[in-house]
Amino acid sequence: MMNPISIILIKVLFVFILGTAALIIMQKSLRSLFSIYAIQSLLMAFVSLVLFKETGSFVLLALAVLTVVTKVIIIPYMLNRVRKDSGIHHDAEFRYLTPVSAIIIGMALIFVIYSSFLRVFQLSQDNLFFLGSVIGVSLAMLGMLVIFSRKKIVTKAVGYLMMENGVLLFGVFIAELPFIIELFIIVDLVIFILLAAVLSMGIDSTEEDLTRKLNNLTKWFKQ
Amino acid sequence: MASFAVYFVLNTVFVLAVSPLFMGLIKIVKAQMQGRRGPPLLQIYFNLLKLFKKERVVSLNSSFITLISPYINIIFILAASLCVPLVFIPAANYGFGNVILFLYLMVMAKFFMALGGLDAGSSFGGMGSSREMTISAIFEPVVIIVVSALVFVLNTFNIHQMFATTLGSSVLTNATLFLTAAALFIILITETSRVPVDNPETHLELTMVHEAMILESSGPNLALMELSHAIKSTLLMALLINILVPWGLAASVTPLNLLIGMLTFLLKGSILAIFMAVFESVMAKSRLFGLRTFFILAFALAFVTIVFELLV
Amino acid sequence: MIFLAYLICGLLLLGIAAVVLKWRLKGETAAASKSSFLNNLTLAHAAAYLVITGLAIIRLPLPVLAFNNYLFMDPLAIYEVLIAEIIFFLAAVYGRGYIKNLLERRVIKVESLELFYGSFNLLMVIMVFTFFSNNLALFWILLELTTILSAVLIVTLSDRANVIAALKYVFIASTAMLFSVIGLILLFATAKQTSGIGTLNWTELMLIANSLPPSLFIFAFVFCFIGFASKSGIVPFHTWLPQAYAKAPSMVSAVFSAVLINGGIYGIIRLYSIAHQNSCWHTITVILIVFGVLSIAVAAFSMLPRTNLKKLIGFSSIEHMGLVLIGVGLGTAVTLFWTLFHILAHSLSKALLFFSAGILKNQYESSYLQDMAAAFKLQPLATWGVIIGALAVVGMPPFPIFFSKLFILVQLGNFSLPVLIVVLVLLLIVAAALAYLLINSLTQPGENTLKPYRIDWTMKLPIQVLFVAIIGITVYLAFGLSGILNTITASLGY
Amino acid sequence: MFLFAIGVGLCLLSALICVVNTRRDNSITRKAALWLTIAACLIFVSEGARTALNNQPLQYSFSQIAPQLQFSFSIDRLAAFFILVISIVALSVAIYSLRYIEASTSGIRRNLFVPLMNVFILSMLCFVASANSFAQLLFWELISLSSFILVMYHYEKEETRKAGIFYFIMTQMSTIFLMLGFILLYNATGSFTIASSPVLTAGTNTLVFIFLFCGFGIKAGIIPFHKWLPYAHSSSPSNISALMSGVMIKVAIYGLVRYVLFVLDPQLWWGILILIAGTISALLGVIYALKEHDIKRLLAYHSIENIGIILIGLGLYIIFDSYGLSDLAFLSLAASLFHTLNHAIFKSLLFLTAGSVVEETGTRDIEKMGGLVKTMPITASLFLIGALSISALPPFNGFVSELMIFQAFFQAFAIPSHYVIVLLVVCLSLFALTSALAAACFVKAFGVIFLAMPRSDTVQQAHEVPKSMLIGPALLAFLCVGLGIFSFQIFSWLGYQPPMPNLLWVSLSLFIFLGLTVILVRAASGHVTRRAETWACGMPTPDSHSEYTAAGFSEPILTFFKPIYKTDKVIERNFWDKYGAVFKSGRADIHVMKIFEEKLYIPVANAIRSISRKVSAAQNVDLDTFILYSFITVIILIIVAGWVL
Repeated sequence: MMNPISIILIKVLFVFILGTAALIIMQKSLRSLFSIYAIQSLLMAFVSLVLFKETGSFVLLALAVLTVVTKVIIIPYMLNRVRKDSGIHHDAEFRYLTPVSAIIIGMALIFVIYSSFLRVFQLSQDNLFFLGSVIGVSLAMLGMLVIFSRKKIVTKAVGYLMMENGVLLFGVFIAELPFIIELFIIVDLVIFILLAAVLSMGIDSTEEDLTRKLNNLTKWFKQ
Repeated sequence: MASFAVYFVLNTVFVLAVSPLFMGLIKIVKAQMQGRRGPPLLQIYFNLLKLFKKERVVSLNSSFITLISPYINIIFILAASLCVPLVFIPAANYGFGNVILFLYLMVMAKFFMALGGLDAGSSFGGMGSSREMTISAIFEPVVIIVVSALVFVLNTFNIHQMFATTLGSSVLTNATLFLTAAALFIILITETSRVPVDNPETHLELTMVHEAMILESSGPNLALMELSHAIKSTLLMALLINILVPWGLAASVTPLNLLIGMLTFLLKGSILAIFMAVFESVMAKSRLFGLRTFFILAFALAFVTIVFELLV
Repeated sequence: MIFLAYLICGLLLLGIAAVVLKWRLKGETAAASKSSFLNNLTLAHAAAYLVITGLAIIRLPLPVLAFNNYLFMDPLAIYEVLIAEIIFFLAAVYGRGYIKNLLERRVIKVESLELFYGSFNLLMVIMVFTFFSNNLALFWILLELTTILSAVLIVTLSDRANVIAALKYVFIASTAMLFSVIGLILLFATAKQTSGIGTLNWTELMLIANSLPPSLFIFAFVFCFIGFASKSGIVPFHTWLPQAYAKAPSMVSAVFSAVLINGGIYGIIRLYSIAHQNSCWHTITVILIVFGVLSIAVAAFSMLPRTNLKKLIGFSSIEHMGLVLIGVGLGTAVTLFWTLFHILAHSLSKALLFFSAGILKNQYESSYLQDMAAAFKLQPLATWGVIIGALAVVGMPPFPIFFSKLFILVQLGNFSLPVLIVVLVLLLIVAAALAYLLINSLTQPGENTLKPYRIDWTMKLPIQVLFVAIIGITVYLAFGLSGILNTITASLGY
Repeated sequence: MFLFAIGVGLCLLSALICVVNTRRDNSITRKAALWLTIAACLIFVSEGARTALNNQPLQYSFSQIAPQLQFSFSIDRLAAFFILVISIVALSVAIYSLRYIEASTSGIRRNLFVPLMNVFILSMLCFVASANSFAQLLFWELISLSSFILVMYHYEKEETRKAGIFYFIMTQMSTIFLMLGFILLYNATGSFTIASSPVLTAGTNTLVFIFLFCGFGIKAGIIPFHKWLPYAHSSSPSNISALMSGVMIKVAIYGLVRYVLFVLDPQLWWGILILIAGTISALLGVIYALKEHDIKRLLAYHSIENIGIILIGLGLYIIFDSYGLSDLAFLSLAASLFHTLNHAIFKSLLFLTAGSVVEETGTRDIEKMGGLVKTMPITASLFLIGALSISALPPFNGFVSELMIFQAFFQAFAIPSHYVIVLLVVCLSLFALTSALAAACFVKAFGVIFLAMPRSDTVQQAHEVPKSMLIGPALLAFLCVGLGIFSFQIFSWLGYQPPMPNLLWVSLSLFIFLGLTVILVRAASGHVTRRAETWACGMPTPDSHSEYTAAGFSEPILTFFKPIYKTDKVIERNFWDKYGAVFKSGRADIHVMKIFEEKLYIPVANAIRSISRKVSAAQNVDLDTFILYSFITVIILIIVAGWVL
C-alpha cells in the first residue's frame, strides 16, 4: 500500500540514522558531536517528510518543520553556546564501555530488540511500523548508552536528545497520534535542555568562574 | 481416720525415738573399725538433751532466718516422716506418702538449712550452703530417676502403697528392685551427708558440707538440726528397707503386730546402719567435683531398671 | 467548569503575586514580609483548591469529563487530588515558619523566594491536573513537568549538592519517562488496531480493554511502567530519590514523598485496571510483584547503614512503594481497597516524618542521625513526630498502615507463600533498621551547649494535625472512608 | 460482657486523664488514674473468675468495618482463666505503682506511664478475648508497642537502648511469624475466626503450627529466641518487668494453647518438639540464671525456665493425647495451666519486691547488697515467699503444679512406644535437675540479697518501702500460699479431681508439729538467747568482705556445667628482657561466652549488615552507574516481555 520507493527511502534513512547514532557514541569532539546530532535530526525530519508524502497528514509536515527548527537549529546552537561558555571542547572520557565495545553492544542491542519485537508483533499490520519501532527503541537505548558511558553533562544531554529522537521516530509512524502530544514533547525537550544547561553550570553563574565550576561538578558527582 | 491418727502419733514418736539410736550405732561401728571404742550407744540422746538445755548463741549479723530455720527443718522432716511408714501402713493416707511430696518436704528443710548457713555471714556457712545446694541439685535427676524406676516397677507413686505392694509379693517377682535398691543406697549416702560425699565427723573446711552450714547453730537450734538430720537418715533407711525387705511391717493395727513391726524394723535398721558404717569406713572422701561418677552410677542403675522393665 | 476553576485560581494568584511583587515589595522590602506574603498566597491557593475539590465532591456527579475528554474527574482522581491538596496545604502552613527559619539561617536566598514559591504553586497546579488528566499522553507530559519543577525546587537552596541531586533526578526520571512514551505509542497503536480509532483516554481504553491483544498490551505496559516506576521510586529506577529527598527543603521533601511519588503509582493503577479487564493481567501481576519485592529488598538493606535521617525516610518511601506495587499487582478488589488506603496512610505518615525531620534539621543544622543529641529535651514534638511517624511507617497498630499492610500481605500469601516469607523478612529488616537507627540517635545524651531552637507555631500545627489525622483515618475507615474506597474500587472495574 | 466493657472503659478513662494532663507533673492525676485502673482490674478479676466458674462463654461481635476487617470477642473458660491471670497481676502491679511511679522517676515523663500501662494491660486482655486472629494480631502488636515504649522508659541509659532495640526486633519477628501462621490459616479456611478447621491439609497444619510455635515462642522466650527477655526485663521499670514477665509471656502461652487445642490438629511430634524445647528452655534458663548477679536479669532467666516448665506440661498433653491417654493428657494440661497462673503470681511478686530492693539500694547488682532483711523485713519476707514458691517447695503453689507435672511424667510408662518413654525419662531427669537448680539459685538470691552483712554503703541506707509497695506484693504472696494449700479444693471446686495429695492436711500436720516443737523447746530450754560475733576461726572480726559472694556460691555449679557456659579464657604473658623492661605484655581474661548471642544472633546480624553494605555501596555511585542500572533493567524487561511472557 505504500510506495516501494518511499519504503526504500525510509530504510535508507534508518540506516543513516543508526550510523549517526554510532558516530555519536564514538565522537570525542563536542562540536562534531553536536553537528552529528543536527544531522540525525535532519534525517528524522526527512523521515517525517517521506511519511507526509505517503499519508498526506499535515501533522507530519508540521512535525518535520518543528524538528528542523528546534533540533537542527536551536538546540545545537544552544549546545554550542554552552560549549563555548564553559570552554570544554572535548569529551574523551568513557565509562564502562570503550567506543568499540559500545558499538558492539549497540549492535547486539539492536538484534535483541529486533528479535523481541518480532515475537510480540507477530501479526503486525505494518512492516514499516515494526521497523520504525525497532529502530526507535534501539535509538533510545543507544542514547541511554551514551548517557552512562560518557562523562560530561553536555554529552549526556546529547544522549538524552538521541533517546528523544528515537521515541519520536517511533511516534511518526502512527499518524493519528495527536499533534499536541508531539508538540508537548518537544517543548518539554527544550525545557529539559535549558534546565540541564542551567543546572550543569550552577544557578548563580555570576559569582564564580564557570570553568572551575564545571570541573568541580564532575568531582562532586562522585557523591 | 482412726487408723491414720494412730499412725500419725506412732510413726512420729517411733522415728523420733529410734533415729538417734542408728546414728549412735554408726558412730560405734565406725570407731570399732578404726580401732577405737567409740561413744556409748545412747550418747546421742544425752547430747541432744544437753543441747536443748543450753543457751542459744546467735550471730550479731543473723536475722529471723536463723531463729526459724531449725523449726522449719524439724517440722518439715517430721511431715516427711509421715510419708514413710516405719512400723505399719495405715488404711488411709490423706495424701501423705506421695513420693514427690516426700522429696520436696525434705528439700524445703534443706532450703532453710542453707539459708541458715548464709545468715550469719560467715564464709563457712556460705561454703556449706553452696556445696549442699550444688550437690542436691546435681543429685536431683538421680533421685528422680530412681523414684521413677520405683514408680514404674511398683506401679504407684505413693510410698505407702509401694510398701504394701512389696509386702504382698516376694523378692523374686521384682528382681530389678535390687538394682533400684543399690541406687537407693547411693541416695541414702548422699542425702545423709556421708563419705564419700561429705564427712560428718570433720570440721575441716576442705571436706565439710553439712557441718559447715550448722556451724553457727547452738543450743536448742543445733539440737533441732541434729535431730532432723538423724530423722532424715532414718527415713531414707526405712525407704530402702521397706522396699527391699518389707517383712515385719504391720499390715493391721494390733499391738502384737506393732511390736513385731518395731522390733523387725530395729533389727533391719541396725543391720543397715552397720553396713553403712562399714561402707563409710572403707571408702575415701571424694572430691566435690569427683562426685559426678558416683552419681552417674546411681543414675545408670536406675535407668537400667527402667530399661529392663520395659523390655521384660 | 470545575477544571477551569482550578486553573483560574492558580493563574489569578500568580497574577496577584506578580503585580504585588512588582509594585509593593520591591527590592528593599524586608525579606520576612516578602516571604510571608508569598506564603499567604500559597496558603490561599491551597485552601482554594481544597474548597473547590470539596465542592466538586459534594456537587458533581462523577465522573466528569471535560475539554474534549482530555480531563476528567472520577473517584480515584478525586481521592488522589484530595490527598495531594491536603499535603500541599499542610506543607504551606508548615512552610510559613520553615522558610522563615531558612531565611534567617541564610540557607535560602531572598531572591530565590519567588522562584521557590512559584514552582511550589505551579507544582500544585500540575499535580492536580496530572491526576485529572484523562489522556495518558497528557498525563505523561504533566508528570514530566513535575520532574522539572521538582528539580527547580531542589535547586532553590543553591547548594552544590542540591544541584547534583536535581541533576540526577532529572536525568534518571526523564530517561525512564521516555520509555513511557514508547509504551504510550504502542498502546495507541494497539488500541487503534483493536477498535479502529487510536485513543489514549483512560475512559475509552477501559471500554475496549478486554479486546486488546494481550502480548502487545503487556509490551506497552512494560514500557509505560518503566517511566511511571521511575517517578515512584521503584527499584532500580529509585536512585534519584534518597538524595533528592535529603537535599530538598523538608516541606518539599514532604510533598515529594507524600504526593509526587503517588503520581507514578496512580498511572500504574490506571493501567493495571485496564489490564485487569484483559486476560493478560496474571502476567503483569508477576512483573509488578517482582519489582515490588525488589524495591522492598533494596530499600530494606539500604536503610541499615544510613546516617542521614531524611535519606532514611526516603528509603522507607521506596519500600512502601514496593508494597503498594505488590498491592496493585495482586489485582483483587480487596487488595486495591487496601492499597488505596495504604497510599493515603503512607502520605500522611511521610508528611509527618518530613515535617518533624525538618524541625530536627533546623535544630541541629544537620540531618545526620549521630548529631541528634538530647532530642527529647530540645525538640520534644519533633522527636515524637519522628517516633510516631516511624511507628506508623513500620505498620504498628493503631496506625493505619498496619491494616493495609496486613491485608495486602494476606492476599500475597494467597498468591505465593515463599514470596510472602521473603517480604515479611524484608519488612522485619526495615523495622529493625528504623528501630536501631532511631533509638540510637534520639536517645543520645546531649551536651548543654545546644539551646532549643524556637519553632514557630505554624510548624507545630501541621505535625499536631497529622498526629490526629493518622489515628483519625483508622477511625474514619469505620465511618465512611470504607464506602469511598469501595466506590473507587468499583469505578475501576473490580 | 457488659461489666467487661465497663472495665475497659475505666481503663481507657484512666489513660485519658493522664494523656490530657501530660504537660503538668501532677501526682494526684496519676493516683486517680491508677485508682481507676485498680477498679477496672477488680472488675476483670471478678468477671474473669465468674466466667471461668460458670463455664458459659461470652461473645460479642462488632459489625464489619472494611473488607476482612472485623472485631469480635469471645470469652470461654480458657480465655477467662487467662483474663483472671492477667488481671490479678495487673491489680497488684497497679497498687504497687501508686507509689513506685512517684518514687522511681521524676518529670512529666511519668504522666505517660499510666496510660501506656493501661494500654499494655488492655491489649493483653483484648488479645486473650479476641475471637479472630486478625484482632489478635492487632492487639499483639499493641502489646509489643506499649511494652516497647515502657521498656524504653529510662531511655538515657545505654543498656536500655540495647534492650529496646533487641526487644523491638524480636517482637517484630514474633509478629511476622504469627502473621505467616494467621495468613496461612486465613487462606486455607477463608476466615479469620478462630475455630477448629477440619479442611486443613496436613502440610498447612504443620506449617501453621511451626509458624505459630516460633511466633509465640519468641514472645514467650523459648530458648533460642530468649535473648531479648533478660535485657528487656532488667532495664525496664520493675512494675513493668512484673507485668512483662508475669503476664505478657503468658499471653504467648495462651496463644499457643488456643491454637494447638482448638484450631489445629496436634501431631505426636509437635508434642515431642514442645517437650524438648520446654526442657531445654527450663534447664538452660536456670543454668544461665545461676551465673547472673543482676537481680532482675536473674529473675528474667527464671521466667525462661518457668516458661519451659509450662511448655513441658503442654508437650506432655499433646503426647498423651495423641496416644489417647486422656486422663494423663488432662492432668498435664491442668498442670501446665496451673503453673501459668502460679508463675504469673510468684514471678510478679518477685519482680515487685526486687523492684523495691533496687529502688532502695540503687543497684541491681546483688553482689553489692546484703543484710537487707534487717532494714526491709517485710519486703524480705515477701520475697522469701516468692522464692519458696518458685523453688517448688511445699506447701506453696509452685510445688503443686510441678508435682502434677512429675506425676504426669511418672505415668509415661502407659505409652506404648519405648522410644517415647525413654525420651520422657530423660526429660524427666532434666526437669528434676531444673527444679533443684532453681532452689539453689534462690538460696543464692535470697541469701546474698537479704542475709548477712551489707556489702556496700548504699545498701545501709535502705529503708522499708511505703505501704502500697508492700500491699501489692502482699496480695500476691497471699495467693502463693493460698493457691498452694487449697489447691486440691480449688481443683475440686472447678470439677476436676487431680490425683494429688491434699496439701491442706500436710499444712495442718506441719502446723501441729510446729506447735508441738515450739512447746517442747520452750519447756526444755532456758529461753536464753545471746548475741555474739560470727565465728571466723579466730580471725579478727569478720566484715562483709569475708562473706560468701554470689559468684562464690554458684561457682561449684558453674564448674559442673562448664561445657554449657563455654567459658572463654584468654591468657597472655609478659616477657621480660634482661633489663627488666617489658617487651611483650599481655592480659588474662576469662569471660563467659554468651553463646546464643555470639553464635546465633551476631552472625545473622553481621550477615545482614554485610549485605546492607554491599547494597548501599551499589547505590553510592555516580549518575552514570545509575543510568546503567536503568539501561540493564530496560534490556532485561524487553527480553522478558519479548521472550518469556
